[in-house]
Amino acid sequence: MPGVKKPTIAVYKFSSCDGCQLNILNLEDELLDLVGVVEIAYFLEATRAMLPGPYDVGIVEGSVTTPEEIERIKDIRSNVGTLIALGTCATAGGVQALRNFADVEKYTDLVYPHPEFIETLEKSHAISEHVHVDLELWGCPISKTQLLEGLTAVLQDRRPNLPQSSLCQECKLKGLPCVMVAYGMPCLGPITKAGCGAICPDNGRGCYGCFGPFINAELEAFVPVLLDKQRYPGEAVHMLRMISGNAPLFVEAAQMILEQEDN
Amino acid sequence: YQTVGPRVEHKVVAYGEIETIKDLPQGFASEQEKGRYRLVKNEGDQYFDALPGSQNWKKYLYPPRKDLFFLEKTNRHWEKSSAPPTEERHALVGVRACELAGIEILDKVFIRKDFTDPDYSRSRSNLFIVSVNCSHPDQTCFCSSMGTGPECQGGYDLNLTELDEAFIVNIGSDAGLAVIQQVEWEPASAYHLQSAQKVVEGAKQSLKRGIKDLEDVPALLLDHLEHPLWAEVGKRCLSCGSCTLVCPTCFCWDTNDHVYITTKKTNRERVWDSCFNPGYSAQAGGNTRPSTKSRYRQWLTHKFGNWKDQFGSLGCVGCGRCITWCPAGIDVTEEIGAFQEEFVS
Amino acid sequence: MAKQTINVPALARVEGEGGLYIGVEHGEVKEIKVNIYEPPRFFEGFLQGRFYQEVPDITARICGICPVAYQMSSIRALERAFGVTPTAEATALRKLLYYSEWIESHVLHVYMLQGPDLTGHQSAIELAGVAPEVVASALRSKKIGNDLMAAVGGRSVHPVNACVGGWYRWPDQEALKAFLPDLEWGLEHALETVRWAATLDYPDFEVDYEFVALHRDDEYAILDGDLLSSRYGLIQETDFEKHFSEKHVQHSNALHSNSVDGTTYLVGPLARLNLNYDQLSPQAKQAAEEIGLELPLKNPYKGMIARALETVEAYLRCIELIKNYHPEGESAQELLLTAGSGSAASEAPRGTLYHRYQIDDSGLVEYARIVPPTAQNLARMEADLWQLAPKVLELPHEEATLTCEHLLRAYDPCISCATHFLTLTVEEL
Amino acid sequence: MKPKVTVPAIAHKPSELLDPDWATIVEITEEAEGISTFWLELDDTDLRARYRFGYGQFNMLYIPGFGEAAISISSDPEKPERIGHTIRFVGNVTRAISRLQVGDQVGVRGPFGTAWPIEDCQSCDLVIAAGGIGLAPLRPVIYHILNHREKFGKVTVMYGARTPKDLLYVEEYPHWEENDIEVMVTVDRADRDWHGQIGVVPMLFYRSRFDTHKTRVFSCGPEIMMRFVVFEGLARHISSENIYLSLERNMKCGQGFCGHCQMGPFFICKDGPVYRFDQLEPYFNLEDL
Ligand SMILES: Cc1cc2nc3c(=O)[nH]c(=O)nc-3n(C[C@H](O)[C@H](O)[C@H](O)COP(=O)(O)OP(=O)(O)OC[C@H]3O[C@@H](n4cnc5c(N)ncnc54)[C@H](O)[C@@H]3O)c2cc1C
Ligand code: SF4
Ligand code: SF4
Ligand code: SF4
Repeated sequence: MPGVKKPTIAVYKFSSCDGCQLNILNLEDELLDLVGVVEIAYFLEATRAMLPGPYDVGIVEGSVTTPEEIERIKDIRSNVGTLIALGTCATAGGVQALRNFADVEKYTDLVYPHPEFIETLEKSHAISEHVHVDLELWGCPISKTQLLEGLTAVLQDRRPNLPQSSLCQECKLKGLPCVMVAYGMPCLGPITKAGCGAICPDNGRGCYGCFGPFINAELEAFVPVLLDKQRYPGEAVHMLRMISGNAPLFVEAAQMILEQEDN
Repeated sequence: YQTVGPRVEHKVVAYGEIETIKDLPQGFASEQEKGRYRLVKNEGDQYFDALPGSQNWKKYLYPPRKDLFFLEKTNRHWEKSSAPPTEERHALVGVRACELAGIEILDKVFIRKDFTDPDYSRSRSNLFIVSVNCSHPDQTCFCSSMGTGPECQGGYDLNLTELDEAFIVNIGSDAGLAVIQQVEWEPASAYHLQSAQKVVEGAKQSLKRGIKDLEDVPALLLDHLEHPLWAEVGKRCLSCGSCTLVCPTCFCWDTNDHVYITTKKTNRERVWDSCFNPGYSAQAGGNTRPSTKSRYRQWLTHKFGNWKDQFGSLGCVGCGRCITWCPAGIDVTEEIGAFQEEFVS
Repeated sequence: MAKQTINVPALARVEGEGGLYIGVEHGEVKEIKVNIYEPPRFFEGFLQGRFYQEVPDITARICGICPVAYQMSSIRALERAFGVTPTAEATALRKLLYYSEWIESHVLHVYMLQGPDLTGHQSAIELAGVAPEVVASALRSKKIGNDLMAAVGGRSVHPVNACVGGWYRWPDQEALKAFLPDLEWGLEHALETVRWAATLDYPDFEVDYEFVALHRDDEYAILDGDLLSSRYGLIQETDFEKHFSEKHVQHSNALHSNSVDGTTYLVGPLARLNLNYDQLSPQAKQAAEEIGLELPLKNPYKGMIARALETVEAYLRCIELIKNYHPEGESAQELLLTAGSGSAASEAPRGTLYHRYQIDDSGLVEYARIVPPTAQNLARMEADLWQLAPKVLELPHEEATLTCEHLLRAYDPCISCATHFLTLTVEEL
Repeated sequence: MKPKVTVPAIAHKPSELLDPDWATIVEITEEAEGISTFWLELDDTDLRARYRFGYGQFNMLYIPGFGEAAISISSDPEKPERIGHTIRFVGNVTRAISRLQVGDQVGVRGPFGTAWPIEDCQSCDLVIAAGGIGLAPLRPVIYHILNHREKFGKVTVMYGARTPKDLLYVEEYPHWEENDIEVMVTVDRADRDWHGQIGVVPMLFYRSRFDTHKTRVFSCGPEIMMRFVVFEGLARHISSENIYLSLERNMKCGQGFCGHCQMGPFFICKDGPVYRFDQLEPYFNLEDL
């Protein structure tokens, strides 16, 4: 669709920390070129000017955690051509999905003196649990290069080529020693998708999976390897239930460990 | 020459630029087992006791990433500018016997009658190799059964054998000779030669792992491509690709097309790939190698089977990296052993 | 011109989801609400039962613009719980990471969030159409802050290298030294920004604030220090909760903080500048003198100038910290797991950020308390609006609305942080 | 391991690693739903004059910003200055090509791979069994037969596609028939005005007689179809050395470097794509090889 009219981009914020949206503004080298090829029609954090919809591309950061947000995401879906779920909050519910594994009522009284003011969902949902998502950009925060690749692919009307290998590939491309092999540390690398540049292993610590599950993650083979490297009871489940804790494959892996521990 | 050699980085022996002998991992030894590598201080002050970690010399000949060419669009035509050719001349210090064999195998892959990779052949001809005979092979090494070590037989400019207080130097080429002539040296005494021989013998004896009847292995594997043993190892493998990415002889690569947001600038990049990656065999009709079992089978049957048909020798040099650096502790010699147990004995 | 209600359902150029409502009847301001409808995420809830070393990674996710602030406050509070004092080298590196976050956050605010209000544009992008080189150099300065954070912490948003006890790994000395030329350029750009900010046409509005900020005698406080209030003087950092309490206001998702005597107070760059001016580096003070800065600076809109000066300070300190960076020995200390509790505050770009944790004897979090800067400023923002609104209602409606919005933007509110996150349920009064 | 019978590669032009030559689209023929033939002429006139390709060889077509795709040459090897590529629009590169017009540039590398041994099949009977886009790499063989009809015996084209709208080169069938080439066409799913055969290509074997020793079978299409074509051929005692298939695999270089196209010992791009079936026999029916 590289037609004459510049495609319109709308950026929406749901329940999130704003770090992925900020990474749009962190495209310092490309921002001025970006606004040359696309029309930023709605981006509350960057501009007060709001053009009316519908928009060609809707970028949604954050997860769905309130009844109001369920309505809002459906409305957005009907108002945009391509819907991009930006960041692991949008693609898997984010760190706030940790509530999904606990009783949310307990949280509300704990933190707020007037809990009755609170109206929130039992769980933190990924955008794709409510509407069809055209492109998922995982990561907490997203990788700027993947965002550019996603937008460029929309401009060129092609499937974006995002890294699909396990994080271990990125570790090896950088010549890094595997932290599991060299330091005996637990690392989610083998079941996590590449994309961050293996910055945790590069800093001598295990990956905690913020780019979400590797498409060919072999859980039966991986769980014993992870448990073998565990440094305190429950570390493996903690690592799995972290940023991408609500992603189905990570939920399943954590379940496998808990069931093993029960019997 | 840019001198590169072993140095301690991130608590393992990596290969990087070295200026003086002080950069070498002196007084270190390495302990390797399946899925485990540790660098330990030891009392000795040997320079080459510690064996390399996951890195290998391949990155100087066939780098993990390489820009191929750049394009910029003016009206309807693309102007192409090639990436600057690699001009660096590397002097590799501390090349192990198995690594020499690894380089020779890569030569057969990248320098061929029908086509030659220009960058590889340029970097290769710019190499000055100072190899070293291994004095303390680790548990995961099996170079002797692959006929590649622990003693360097040739293909080096200079070869070292490290004794307690001296290095025995074998000259492998005129270039090597020219270098040695600029250094004080003395002819090796009989005693020196004898202790060098003892070092090499000692290394040979200490090799634990190995593969018996190597010449029967290709047929053994290729005649049983549907055996349940493949499914069994497929259940233990993570499909993470670390084995292929640490292996000194793996050569598969993929291309990335980077496009600038204006869609008016693009460049092609070549990057290491692995037969364990999901997109490796993707096709319109579906993936031709969808399961981890099929991918592990491709890895093992290529290294220890089809490689011989394609390039005239097996694809493994017995360096043991894939055994050490496999997070799941899967060992190629044991997997082959399982087939031998099933069919040979 | 009949004075009408000002209603801004969604505030632009602020971080997070918030709205502004000023109810006007018969020309009188009846009601003012800064509506925070950012959904709640219950951080203090799910921190319970987590291992202490996970806290910096989890709390970073409270705010994408100032994750380092959350990591530093949580790390120092936890180190206090274990009775561990960080090494000088580890502390210096923490300040380097923190100052680079100030650079990134302040340059973002000055040029892209509040700047457009003062140059009469809807956004920095629109400003770029008119003055591309201004925006281009602002982006370059912001990039230096981001790249330096990545070099020290692995990435700029949610860095991965800082840990309780020090650092997972010492960053490479050469890689940091390579930043010095950029930092010299950035310093010049920051000085230029101070001069530019001084020339801008700010609304004429002053408030008698109680300023609160961390204070140290030997440096412009960022990582630690004692609490200093312009009204109550020095307060022990660990007495934060005795002095400031949070009350839960019906229309807001964030808890409103105020002083123990019920009055409201201000944290952030304006507060820091007024309280810690003497601790600024000489060159920063000289820049202030050159623009004829007079303290106390009580105009919230002029927080821009405070941020510009703090960017100068940040660049100066980054240059100095990199030049003295000589890592040796272990990057992190071994911690013995002992039950305990600890609290600490640090100066996030937007103001004082307070954390308290209770740890059991196997290192798991029993209790977590987090008081973000914007929560502390919310009550103060509404108080400012009560003072501002009557004056601006004389202006045409659009201009009045913009001036009020501009005031909230001047606070650089970080609403995602402030709210610990609740949903707004508005009841008709 | 049985000796590999390599079919000679013709006019293989070595070039820098993945360095394309530029060609311009001179004509576009819509063939079927989502399939068109793009006629290219190499910009470098000297290269255009020297360029040759074999029956069934392929080029790597490069679209800047999208990548490369292996596409067979579907035009007449005896008219090599105009290179025809019949392309089905499935992914990034092919859909990018679908948006190009006459006058636009395409990067070309090649030709690569082995060719159908048509010149060794004089006085043989020929069965050309193709499925879907698989007819594209076989059309050069048909051109050869048309140019030298007298050299060949009975020639049967068995061609199938999903629906009538997907059939390739329909307007050329009468010309083929005029030159004594029996054209048998079938579809998986018919539409209202389809009166022809319905069913799979291998089923067409039942409507023909074969002189087993003189018959050569050339087949290209989905692997499941080729498997049954081989089955029907062997069942009629056509030897596996007289059956040739053209295979498809993920390809990134076309020169046996990138490793992606391996099947057993073969680099499909270099040792294939055209194989004599006896070479493939040990590997062809193995799952996920
Ligand atoms: C020897 C040979 C000759 C050929 N001749 C022709 C011909 O004459 N005409 C013709 O039309 N085609 C031909 N093909 C097929 C053509 O090469 C493929 O269809 C090619 O993939 C098209 O490239 P593309 O970029 O359009 O598709 P791609 O973008 O590569 O995608 C192709 C398919 O693979 C899937 N895919 C690709 N990458 C991934 C990934 N990483 N993860 C998941 N799925 C993925 C896509 O979903 C799609 O279904 C030939 C192939 C070979 C090997
Ligand atoms: S450190 Fe983690 S990501 Fe890197 S190779 Fe090891 S397991 Fe894989
Ligand atoms: S297969 Fe394993 S042992 Fe053989 S060369 Fe490769 S990494 Fe070394
Ligand atoms: S064998 Fe080991 S290193 Fe190789 S892919 Fe499987 S788990 Fe990874």
